[in-house]
Amino acid sequence: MKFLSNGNLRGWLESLMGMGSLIAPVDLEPGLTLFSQVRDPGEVNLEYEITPIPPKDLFFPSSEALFRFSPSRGYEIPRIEGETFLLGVHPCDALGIRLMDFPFLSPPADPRYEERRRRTTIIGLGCVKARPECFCTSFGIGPLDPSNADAFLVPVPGGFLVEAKTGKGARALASAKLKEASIPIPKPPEVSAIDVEAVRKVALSLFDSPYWGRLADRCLSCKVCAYVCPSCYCFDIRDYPTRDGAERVRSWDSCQSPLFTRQASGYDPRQTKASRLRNRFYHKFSYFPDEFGAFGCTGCGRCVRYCPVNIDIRETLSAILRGEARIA
Amino acid sequence: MARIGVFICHCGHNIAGVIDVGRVVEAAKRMPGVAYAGDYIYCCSDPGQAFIRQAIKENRLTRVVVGACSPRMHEKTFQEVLASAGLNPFLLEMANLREHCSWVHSEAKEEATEKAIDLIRMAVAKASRAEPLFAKPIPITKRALVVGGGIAGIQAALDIANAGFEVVLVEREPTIGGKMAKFDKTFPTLDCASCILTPRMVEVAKHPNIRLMTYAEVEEVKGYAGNFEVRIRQKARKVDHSKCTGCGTCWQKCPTKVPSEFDLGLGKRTAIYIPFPQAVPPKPVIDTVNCRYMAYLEFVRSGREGKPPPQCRICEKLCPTGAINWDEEDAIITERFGAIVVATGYDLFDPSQIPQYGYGRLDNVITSLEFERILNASGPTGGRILLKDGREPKRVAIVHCVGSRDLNYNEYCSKVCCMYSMKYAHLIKERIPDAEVYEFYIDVRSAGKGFEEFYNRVLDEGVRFVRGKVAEIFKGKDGLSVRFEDTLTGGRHVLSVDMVILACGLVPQRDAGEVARIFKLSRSPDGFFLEKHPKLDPVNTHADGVFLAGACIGPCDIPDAVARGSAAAAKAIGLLSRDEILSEPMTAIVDISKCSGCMLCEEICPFDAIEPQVVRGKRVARVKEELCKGCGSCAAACRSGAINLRGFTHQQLLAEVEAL
Amino acid sequence: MPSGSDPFLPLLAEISEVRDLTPDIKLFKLNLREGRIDYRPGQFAIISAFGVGEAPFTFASLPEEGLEFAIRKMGTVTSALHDLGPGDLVGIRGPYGNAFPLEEYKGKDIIIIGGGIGIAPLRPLIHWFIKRKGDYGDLLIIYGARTPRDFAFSHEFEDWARGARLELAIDPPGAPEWKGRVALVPAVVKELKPSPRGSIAITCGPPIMIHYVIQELKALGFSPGQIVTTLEAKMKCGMGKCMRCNVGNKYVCKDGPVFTVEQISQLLEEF
Amino acid sequence: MSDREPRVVGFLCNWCSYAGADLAGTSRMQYPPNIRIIRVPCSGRVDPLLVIKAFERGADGVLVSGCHPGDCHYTQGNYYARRRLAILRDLLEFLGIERDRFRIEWVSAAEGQRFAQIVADFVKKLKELGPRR
Amino acid sequence: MIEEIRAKAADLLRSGEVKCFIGYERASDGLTARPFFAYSADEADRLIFDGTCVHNLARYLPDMRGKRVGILAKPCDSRSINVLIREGQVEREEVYIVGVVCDGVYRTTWGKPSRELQPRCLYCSKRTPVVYDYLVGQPPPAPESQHPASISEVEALERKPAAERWEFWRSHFARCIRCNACRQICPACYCPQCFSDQLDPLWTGIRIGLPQNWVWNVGRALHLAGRCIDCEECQRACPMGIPLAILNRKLASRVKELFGFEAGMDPRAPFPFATFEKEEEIL
Repeated sequence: MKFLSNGNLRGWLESLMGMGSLIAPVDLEPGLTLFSQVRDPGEVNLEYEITPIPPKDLFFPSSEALFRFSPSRGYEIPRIEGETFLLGVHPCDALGIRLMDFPFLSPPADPRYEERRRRTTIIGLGCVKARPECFCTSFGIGPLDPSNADAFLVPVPGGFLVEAKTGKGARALASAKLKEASIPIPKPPEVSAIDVEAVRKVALSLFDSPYWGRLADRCLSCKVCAYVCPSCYCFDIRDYPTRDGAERVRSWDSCQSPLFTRQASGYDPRQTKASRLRNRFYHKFSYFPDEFGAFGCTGCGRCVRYCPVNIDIRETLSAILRGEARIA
Repeated sequence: MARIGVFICHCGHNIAGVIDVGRVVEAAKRMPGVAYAGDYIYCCSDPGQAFIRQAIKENRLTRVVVGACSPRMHEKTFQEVLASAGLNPFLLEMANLREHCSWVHSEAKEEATEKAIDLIRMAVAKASRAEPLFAKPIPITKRALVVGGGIAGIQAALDIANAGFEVVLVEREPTIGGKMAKFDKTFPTLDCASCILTPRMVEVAKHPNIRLMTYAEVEEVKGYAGNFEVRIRQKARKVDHSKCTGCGTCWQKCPTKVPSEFDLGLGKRTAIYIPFPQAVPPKPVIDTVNCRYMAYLEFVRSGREGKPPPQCRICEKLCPTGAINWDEEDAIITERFGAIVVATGYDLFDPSQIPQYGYGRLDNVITSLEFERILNASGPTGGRILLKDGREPKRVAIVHCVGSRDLNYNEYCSKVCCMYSMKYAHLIKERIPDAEVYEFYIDVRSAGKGFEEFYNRVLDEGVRFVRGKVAEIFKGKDGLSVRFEDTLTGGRHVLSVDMVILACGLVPQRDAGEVARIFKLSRSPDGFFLEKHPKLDPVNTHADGVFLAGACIGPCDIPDAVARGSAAAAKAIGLLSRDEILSEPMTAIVDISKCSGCMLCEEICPFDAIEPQVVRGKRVARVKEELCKGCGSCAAACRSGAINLRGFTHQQLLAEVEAL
Repeated sequence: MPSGSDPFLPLLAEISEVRDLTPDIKLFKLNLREGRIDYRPGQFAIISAFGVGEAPFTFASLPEEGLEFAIRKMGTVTSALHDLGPGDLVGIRGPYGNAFPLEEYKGKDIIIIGGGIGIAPLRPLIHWFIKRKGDYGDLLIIYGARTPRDFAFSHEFEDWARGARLELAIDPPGAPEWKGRVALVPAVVKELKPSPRGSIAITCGPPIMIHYVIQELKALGFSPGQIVTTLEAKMKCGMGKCMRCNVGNKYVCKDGPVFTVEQISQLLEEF
Repeated sequence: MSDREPRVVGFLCNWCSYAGADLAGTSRMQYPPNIRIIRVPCSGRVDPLLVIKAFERGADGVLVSGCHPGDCHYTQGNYYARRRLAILRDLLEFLGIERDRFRIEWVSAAEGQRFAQIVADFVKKLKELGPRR
Repeated sequence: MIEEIRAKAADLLRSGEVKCFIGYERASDGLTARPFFAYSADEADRLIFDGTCVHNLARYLPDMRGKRVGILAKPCDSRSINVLIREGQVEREEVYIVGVVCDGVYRTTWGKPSRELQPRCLYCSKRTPVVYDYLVGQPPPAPESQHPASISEVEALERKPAAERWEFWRSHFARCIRCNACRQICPACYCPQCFSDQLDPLWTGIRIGLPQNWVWNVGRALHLAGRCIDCEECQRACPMGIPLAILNRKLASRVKELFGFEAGMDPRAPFPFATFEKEEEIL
């Protein structure tokens, strides 16, 4: 591991900005940090706690035009250009991007996602503090886990310990003024883990438990949990008419929305809040693992933190483990 | 994704002289959904219509946009073209390239052409979202209600009844006859008013198709053209008219005398009374306020102390048929009608509003209607023209335009005052040959059959016409003094007279506002009821199925009132002759899957056309299409867009906005 | 088609023919402008009305018959499609989903049970079985609609009746001109009592009809493996990516839409 | 229209204001060509969302015009419109759309001259305000 | 206070008068509160009430239609209940309202409680619920307002030039992710299908970003005019920190100025947009 001093950070960021666009945590309002295009390296906040939106929208934008079509000109497909450096990604969010790869890159791959992914270098950032909602260690990662990033930074006094994990990462670090590290890797903060494998084993037996109905009582059917989730990827596709044709748009959607599965006939197989809430949970802890061999959750805790009515996914996991969900 | 045809009309040079039609056509061809675009010199002409029809067929068009004049001009024309080509007429959209573009931007041809392209694009967008609309047939109730038993209402009732339809004639006074029954003679023919009116009144009473409801008032009207549901209050008469023979014993013997409304307080009537000898029905009512026995009952009921009034009950004792019924109360009757004629008449302008004329303060300053009673043989003076002290007047001033043609009161001309004033002059001259009569006028308006001739006749009779407004009437040394300005000679003068007749204008009935509310009528700024169109639809109203007759529309004379009565009757007969009517196709419609049942629409609807219903356990709104007039206030108020307006849907209007 | 690599890009197709099947169902025949679509009965495609959107439709034809879809006017996309006519352009991508395992059915008696627009995915099967009569046992077709006018493909009934036993029923009653059976489809199944021995029952229709048809078939002794249906679900991508059509861990668009009742009974949720 | 010319959307009720605009036409009164008129049955039909959409689509100004209060063809539609649009205008102003960009006018079928004048004034005012951001 | 609420809820549940009692319990952080649905007298023991009980529970009543439920109502919640009754979304007889006298609630986010009052409580004029069947706590003497009413954030924004206001809202709305939390948590948002979810007509459609977000947020605010009771839940629920309450408050104050109407105070008062005065100077 090498050392990047705080003093040399700016120069490195400037050189990254010279190579492409730099996306990093930026404070937009007091208490609100978001991954944003950096205009001045001084904006970058690498001590940020959390962003409400994970960096998934860099690859899977909240909205994008799939194509435009007109009978006279045929298809026009928006081009994806340039190179992007995504800096300051915590291990949970780096895992989130890895999880997103499963649906979008498995055949038939989504060429937009693939192209953006190819053009982006992910520079991870270790967590020196844990938040009360963190449970990333449940998913085989930890606060200082560099996996799923091309390069990784660990904050230490005076700067960062720096490591390239891939060729892309090495290229991004090439312009950084690095010193040999004499500082040991700090001890990661405590993050409690939940035995999600054990949950997965028993979960399906609780499919018809009244627990889901009780939990759903207070659910609002908003889409906060899905939109702040690094691994939720439901989407919708619709056309917008243009002057001489159509633009087909893909946008984020969520299985929590009351209209999500409603058919044109009015029939809706997931009419109740409980069935929708249950679907989200099982998708993450049963269906997604069945399909892709990994849990659809990173333990970032965003859904816990941002749910307006405190539907805490960890409580559900514990309830299943403790068998409470069976009776509740 | 309809197949839209666009037709641009040159309108000769009107459009093509400003707008580059060729460019508009080319632009239209590139608009989404447009399968055909072409132009024609006059689209509304027969060959133009044929051209459109042919293009519809050849190009299998499913929607049509015509860029031409205002839809208010030719929408119907082109709708019929669509219908004749087998398309629903509501699949037409017009772009107003003439009134809203070429005519108003004739100096900016380039911009006008660009604007025309935009207007076509908006119309194309709207047309692409147009849906076929259909009018629904609604069966009708073949009965008519006529409200008001004056000459207009009488005429309307008779005409409708003679056409074979059942009529209910509602009159709030105890008799029909209205104002005309109070008149002595009619101008200019000098017929005796009652002589010509009474047979008509009797005819009404006897007509097998007419049910007369006097002393009754309409309280509520629900429903819609073809199917009104009307609540009528029959006021308590305390006399059982089915038993009463109208023998007259009761009103001859009744000891209570009170001022007669019919004689405008100049004469007296009894507490049990008929308003005048020729009243129809010729059966009395009891005035419960002034009847002694009613006063006695009221005293007993109130539990007050002291000596009760006498019980009287003379009428009851004398009535040979036992028709007096003290227990009778107001009765509410609900009836269904297909058509309604409103003939509620007018009021006389109240001249006490003009204090300088001294009406109510000075003796022998009287209104025209009071003078009619004085002239009338059955009136308070037995037809003799007398001053308050019983003398005959020798000098009489008639003041025209009292409350009319006066910006302080009513700007309009009351139309009849000139003529009746001259009628008065003639009658005064006839009955008091040596009397001097002065007519103070602004202009003499004598347009009408035989009117000018009558004016000349009165001039020949020596009536003095003074052009000028009367400034003041005051008590002079000897009788009354009239201060006036003679605008022909320019001088200010004072004239001594014995009597002043104020030729009062005609104003809406005092309760016209309430009547308008009940029948959902509009009123013009002068307060009279508003016709659907003052020229072309003078007896229809915006409330479909409600027609107007007589002076409730505005001042008119007797022949006008009769003509209006017949006209309204013709409209009502026209409606009742049909087995069904077609509903308005552009009505509101509820998508119950989007409706939250908040019923904001119900609160807003000006026509009570929305009501709640329960569908699969859920409360949602329902539009009563027969009542909906298609204003769309509900659609604009509905947050979830569950209510839409056919013909102007959210989709269509938004498409127009988006096309900008 | 710019490149074959973008699974979201529909192929362009022209409507070559539109036929009114019922007051609200039309049959569309498409001609691809480019590329090809090789499908099997049971599969579906996603059709675009450009400017309005996409919706999934099962092929209503056999591959050798071209590309035909029976579309009922239901929502915005189907309404837009109903406005189109010959020569108009649509987009089509697919085929998606599994198909009926027709080889497995060889030698068996076939019972086809359809309701309303649910006949659309069954029509290619009817054509298939009639054409290959020798390979299969008896063919019984039970088809129900609300009114006589609501039978799609009534112009083919004569052909069907020549190759199969065709039993029609309407419900509710109230069509005086209708001389046939007035009954709900499950009641017809109950009445006709098809034998489960060596049979396969294939049903499609409104969810509530399928539910009761399955009940009746089971009562007649059909095993869940002998009953086949196609599931309907709201779909957007057709590729198992948008997460809309899953029933438990199965995607109707990838793993279905054709399922045996045995497979469905292992699914977790209502569908 | 060039980019600098203000774009105006006018929602006109069929019975009074649209007829007023027709009269302006029949009387050959000239006014700036910046306005695009959308015919509605009544000013009460104007869903505030339509006005919002018009601004979203880049209108520099929006005019809603109906019958004078008391003269509504449907007796009450313009009274409801007045309340709805009043609050909408306050909201838009608060959102940074200048008050002068949203005009609510009562124009009768006889007021062709007035209609032309209103459009002319409106366009002039919008030119002073400059294009919307 | 908490004991009284628990006892009352337990009574109602035990007697069968209600099937469910909607109140608050401690959230999973052990510090803040969350809505709680008690179905038995035993469960009533989990009920709490304090300054962390920010949620407007009236939001849940339309979900419960057809069932008799009990609900704990702060003054603001009680105004929402009135709005829902007025708009036919709640049957008064179906709801047993346990009103609670309120001293204001705190700005809390999960895991981060505070003792700072929410801005809405500074503007609130009611400490006693406007409708209830049973009242917990002592009603304070009139006037109830504990803080001088002011709408300072609104006024501050009003004083800025239009261009700055435009930029202010544009930057906020640009961030909106259309998660619909503001709408789903709002007790006045109960439409079966929101205009913004409709695809025909396409008011906003599915696209997330300006200008669709602008239409959504403006439309949302407008639909709340005369109906918002300023519970500020939309703003609290917004993960992107958009100051929605300012917008609502601005409209509420205008509705009061123009029409003298305050939402939820009187379920019988005519809704200001469903009535009119023939002569009124409001434009």
